[in-house]
Amino acid sequence: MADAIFLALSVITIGSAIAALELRSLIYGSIALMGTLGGIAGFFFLLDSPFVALFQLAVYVGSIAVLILFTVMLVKRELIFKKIEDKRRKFAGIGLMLVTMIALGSVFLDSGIKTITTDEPPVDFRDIGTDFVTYYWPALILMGLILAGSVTGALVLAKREDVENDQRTS
Amino acid sequence: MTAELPPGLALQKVDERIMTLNVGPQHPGSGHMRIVVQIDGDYIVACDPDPGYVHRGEEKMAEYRNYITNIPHLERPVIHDSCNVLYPYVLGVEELLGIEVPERAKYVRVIASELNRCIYIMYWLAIYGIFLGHSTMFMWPAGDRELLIDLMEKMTGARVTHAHFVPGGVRNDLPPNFEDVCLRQVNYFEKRIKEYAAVFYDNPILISRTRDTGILSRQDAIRLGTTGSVLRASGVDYDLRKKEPYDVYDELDIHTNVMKEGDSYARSRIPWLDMIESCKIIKQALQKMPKSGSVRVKLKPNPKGKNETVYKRVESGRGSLGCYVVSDSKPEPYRVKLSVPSFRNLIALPYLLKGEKLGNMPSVYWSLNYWPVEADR
Amino acid sequence: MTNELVDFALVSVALLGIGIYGLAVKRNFIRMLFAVEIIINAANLNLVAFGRFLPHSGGQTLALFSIAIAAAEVAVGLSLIIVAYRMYQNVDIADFRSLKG
Amino acid sequence: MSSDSKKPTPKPAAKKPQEKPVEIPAFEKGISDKIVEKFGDKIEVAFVKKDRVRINVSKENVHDVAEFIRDGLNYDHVESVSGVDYPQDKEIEVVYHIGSYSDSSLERQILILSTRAQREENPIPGNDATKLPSLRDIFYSVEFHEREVFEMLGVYFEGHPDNRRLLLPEDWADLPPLRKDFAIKGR
Amino acid sequence: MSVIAPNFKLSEFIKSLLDNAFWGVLLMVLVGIPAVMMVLFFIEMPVINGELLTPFLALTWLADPSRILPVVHAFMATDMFRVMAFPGFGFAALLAAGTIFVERKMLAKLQLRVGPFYCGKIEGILQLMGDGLKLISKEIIIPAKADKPLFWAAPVIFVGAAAAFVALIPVAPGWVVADVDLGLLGVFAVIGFFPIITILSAWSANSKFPFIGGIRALFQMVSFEIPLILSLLGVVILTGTLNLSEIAASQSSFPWIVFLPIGAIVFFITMLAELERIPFDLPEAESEIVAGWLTELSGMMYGLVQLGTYLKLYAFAALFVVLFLGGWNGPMIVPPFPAEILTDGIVMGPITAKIPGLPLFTQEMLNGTLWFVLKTVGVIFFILLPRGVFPRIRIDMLLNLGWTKLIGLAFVNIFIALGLLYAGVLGPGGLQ
Amino acid sequence: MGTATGIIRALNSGIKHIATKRFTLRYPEEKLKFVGDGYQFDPSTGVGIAGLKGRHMLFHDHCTGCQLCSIACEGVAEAIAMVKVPDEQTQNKKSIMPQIDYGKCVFCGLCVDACPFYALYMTNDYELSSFSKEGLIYTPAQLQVKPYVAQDSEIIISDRGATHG
Repeated sequence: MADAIFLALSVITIGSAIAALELRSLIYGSIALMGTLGGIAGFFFLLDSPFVALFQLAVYVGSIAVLILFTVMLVKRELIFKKIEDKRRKFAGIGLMLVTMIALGSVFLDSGIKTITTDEPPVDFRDIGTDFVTYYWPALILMGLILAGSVTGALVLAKREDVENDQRTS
Repeated sequence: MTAELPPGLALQKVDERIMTLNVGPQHPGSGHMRIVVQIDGDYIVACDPDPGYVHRGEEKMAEYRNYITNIPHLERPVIHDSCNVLYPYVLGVEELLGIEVPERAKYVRVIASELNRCIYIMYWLAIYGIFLGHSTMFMWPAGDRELLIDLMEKMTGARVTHAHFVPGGVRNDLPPNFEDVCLRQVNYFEKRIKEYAAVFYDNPILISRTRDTGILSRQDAIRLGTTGSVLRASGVDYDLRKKEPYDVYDELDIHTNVMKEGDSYARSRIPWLDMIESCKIIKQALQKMPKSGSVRVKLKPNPKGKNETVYKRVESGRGSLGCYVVSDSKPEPYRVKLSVPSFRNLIALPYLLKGEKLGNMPSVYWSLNYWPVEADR
Repeated sequence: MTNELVDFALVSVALLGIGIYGLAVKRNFIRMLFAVEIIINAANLNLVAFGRFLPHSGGQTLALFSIAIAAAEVAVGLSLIIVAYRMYQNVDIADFRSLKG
Repeated sequence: MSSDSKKPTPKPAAKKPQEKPVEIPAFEKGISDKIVEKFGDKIEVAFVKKDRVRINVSKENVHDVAEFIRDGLNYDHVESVSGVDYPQDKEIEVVYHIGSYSDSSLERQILILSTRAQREENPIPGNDATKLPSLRDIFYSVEFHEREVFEMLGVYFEGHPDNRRLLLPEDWADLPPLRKDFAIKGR
Repeated sequence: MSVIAPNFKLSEFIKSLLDNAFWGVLLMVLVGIPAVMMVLFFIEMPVINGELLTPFLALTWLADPSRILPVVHAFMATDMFRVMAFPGFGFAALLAAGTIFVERKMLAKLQLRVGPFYCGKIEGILQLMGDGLKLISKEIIIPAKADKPLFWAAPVIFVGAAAAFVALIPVAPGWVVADVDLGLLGVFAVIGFFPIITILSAWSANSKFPFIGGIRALFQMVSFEIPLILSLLGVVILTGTLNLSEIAASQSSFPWIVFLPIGAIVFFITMLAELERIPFDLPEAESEIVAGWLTELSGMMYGLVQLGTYLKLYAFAALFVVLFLGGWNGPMIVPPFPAEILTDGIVMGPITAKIPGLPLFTQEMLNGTLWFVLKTVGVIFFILLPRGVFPRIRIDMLLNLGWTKLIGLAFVNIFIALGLLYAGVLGPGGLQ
Repeated sequence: MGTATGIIRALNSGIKHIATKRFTLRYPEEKLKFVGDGYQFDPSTGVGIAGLKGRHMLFHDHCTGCQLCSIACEGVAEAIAMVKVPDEQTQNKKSIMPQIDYGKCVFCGLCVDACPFYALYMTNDYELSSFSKEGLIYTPAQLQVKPYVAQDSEIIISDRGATHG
């Protein structure tokens, strides 16, 4: 049963990843990106890590997708539907993609991981919490600082010099 | 002005960031007018009021009818305040025709006028409530208004367009037992409107929403020639019932409500205080009124006015309402001009809205005590 | 677990390839951000998959870190896009040449 | 240009003070005296009644007189601007009702300032000789009133910053409707 | 050109009825019954009383009331029943419909008017049905330049997301559609979907007022998600679990509102904002931006959004009950069932009535459901009440409230929870 | 905390009003009571006595066909037309009487004021709707009928609020 779900998820994920890059409308591209992110969350469920999966949903779909949609909607309407690319670069890109995929894929298939399966019980999400506050606590604090800094930086960057209040007529 | 484009059609070129919103005429927050609002983000950068959707040419119509038949249509601009709209015209015609009004009729006029003021303000308050998203404040005034409409119906026979004032007095006498019914209902009405404080006027959300928005300073209120509650909210103590008493207002004890702030909250609170004041005036007038006597001087058919001009004004529900009548010794007036308070207050709208947030637009707009139909006439 | 590790690894390779293609070909700033997101997610998938099959809690922990950092990266990237868009009224990176230097 | 204070027949209140020797209120008389003292025969006091003083001015002087009314007499706002059409005189009268909020002695007073503009038979609003100086720079509150007079009677106010239509529809192509030769249908 | 309704003719009316009946029977015989049989052929039919339930058998049993009972039993044990009927969609929709009715009548009472009165004879209880019929029969108008797929999809996805939210709510012990170990995190994930649906719907209408409304909804939802999540952390700290059923079960002696009143208040306010209820109904502020992001929706699309909104309202109220008010916990008020009722049925003289559902509905479950519904209705009352009392607030005041005051209060709440935990008063698993 | 007390006061006021009586006139079932049966004219003072300005009532034995009501209406609504009536009246030589079009009438009552012979009154019959425009035109014969309207509801004010009873 898991195989069918796995196949469906891979098709959704990869298909919507391609769609996200190739669809003409940026809005639909963003929606397809949400599909990719949701598909990845599905993979996480398959991998018995629901905590990461729900976190992925909450963070990516709940906030990042909103941010992206919001930015896209700020852009002029004709730019949303404009597709900018040139042919030669496209062929080069496809070549690069194929090279990467074939090389890495063959390495994976050739290596020993092909046979790895496991019957061990999945990691409990409480262990992750314990990890966070014991072993990784400096990293956690650092991450918090980075998040705060980046959000502040983003706000400072995106803040526009407001319309000065020369409102009142004289 | 360019000769090619008719005035009013010239389009301004605007920044791309600026979005033009047509608030009205089919918009829940505009009334019978259009406000062209240009917003930058959430801030209004420019505002152009465009009245005229309900222009009926009352002034032109008045030139074709004689002094008496002008009455039913001249009260149409504000049907909720119809007695007060008619009042200056009637006073002016009385001066032109040289009529002295009986004492009882003057009191009846004052009672009718104050009742009508309350009816108008209740309607205004209902719409102000719904503009602020307060549905209860729509329903309560709309319901309690019924008490006074019932009184007016007993008094004049009609619910809104009374056609009650005529040159020479009022149309008909008070019905028997009216004083008791009026006192009872006005007392209950006063108790009801004092209950609005807890839900509406002392509500912290309303206060924080309307305080310090759309501030009209004292100098500006005078300079822009605003009137009525807008003027009194800016700290100018000016009420025609006190300053230029007509009929019997000089015999009544009237207190003028003045607030210093000049913001939307003050502008919206003043009419409510006025209503409480009106209730007191009605009670006083009921007490002082002669218990019997004539209420109307019989006129000749088709009276002709003196060759004169008169300008009379009264304090209506929205402010000073003037009527300029030019007579040329014919049965019809040569020209009737209504100087209506809504039109005079409208000038403050673009001034107040500039730099305001879009969310403040309805509250500032409606706090001007503005009635679009009256401004269009 | 009926699925094998290599399946997940292959999916992640495919996503990585698509992301690289997008980065190489697209000139629209926002689309390039999409491509970066896809690559980051491919990496996350690998992290969790290997963590599941070892099994070790470190995989999920690292994935969580990565997701959080990605959120920060997207926020900064989008604000950069907004700034650049405001300056050039375009999303084509070819127009952003004068940013160089 | 025939709009000097030589008023033809239907000038209503001109003979009123003479025919009825009622006592002229002192305070109002003081106001009119001040204006007469300042401008002499450039103006004409049409009547002085209780609370109302009416002054007729030619259109060349209306700006100066209005300025004096604001600065010298403490009137501060215009309540109403009415246009009256007199086709038989070929003139359009524009009447300003000026009041005061800030001076407590003037609160019940209305100063009526009237001026006359030349009237044309075939008006092209804004482009013909029917023009008056705008008082908007003196009394800000005339802004919408003058716009209304412009569309209703075709009197163009020179110096008004925003002389657009206000009430009438944008595609109104008939006569200005408050002129006497614009007749209501069926009447 | 206006169309005047033609005069009514009885003969044409009867003819149209006959036509409809003819085509209906024809289509059912030619298409409907074969399709049903084909579908039934592929479905795994349950074994009842040792007999495989074939379509033929099922149809025979449908005609025999005494044999339906096992079918009902079998159906009530399925997941389908849970999703569609009891803790899931049907139950929530019923409560949502009740909410709409109560809202109308209560508001009418508060505003000194009558409210729905004539439809349904008794105080207008059928008004909602009438409104639904009206919405269904209305034409769906789509703006000419709208983005059609998104415009169509948004209301449906909105209802779907609301239903997913409902699925996470435990109603009685063991009665929950999706008993996820990380239920609360799931709630956060689901809540995150609503702003996206809103902004997509608003953008796709290609009109100014919906877009402004959508942007406002986005601001409001995103900025209030943070205090929402933070205010719930206190409960999570004290219970030590994210499973909603466990959180509800942990409050058997004290509801958490006793210890975390600040968290409850913050959650209640953020809940109002997430639900776009007055005083936070800025996205639909009709006096400023006609109807916000709902401006261009018409007919049943609007109806679907309203359905989703009220489902969401129920779900949030239920979440408040589960987290702060003790969920289904309460004194036993349902009398226990004697054993013979389950086996023999109720004997009333000569008549014996067998209640089909009873073996499934235990006493605990009925009692829990009763308490849950009572508490939820109470919370819904307090959600509805501000609509009659408060005006709408402004967007900058709203954002200010969310980002400064509520987040600060939520942190205070977290520190209270931590203090209780470290002082040893309370700990994971409830009162110790 | 002024804000908190204000909010609690508002909520309290709202909850209190749930127990207040409803103030709604359920119109087709209840009808508000009015003074008298219409607008009566007092010949001695020339002043109307209050009543409702509803549809008119014409006294055929008073009407002289002088057309004053029609002239009064000319500037207002032009709703009154003088029509021939078949019955012979001594005071009405021309046999013309007013016919009123309620599609145009604005119920101002000027015609009642204008009538020097007190033949035209207004009554409290305000339910004048009709399915056709012709149905709104009332002939002198129709105007003669004295209306009967069941109006009995009055505003009752008690401690728990006002109602229509």
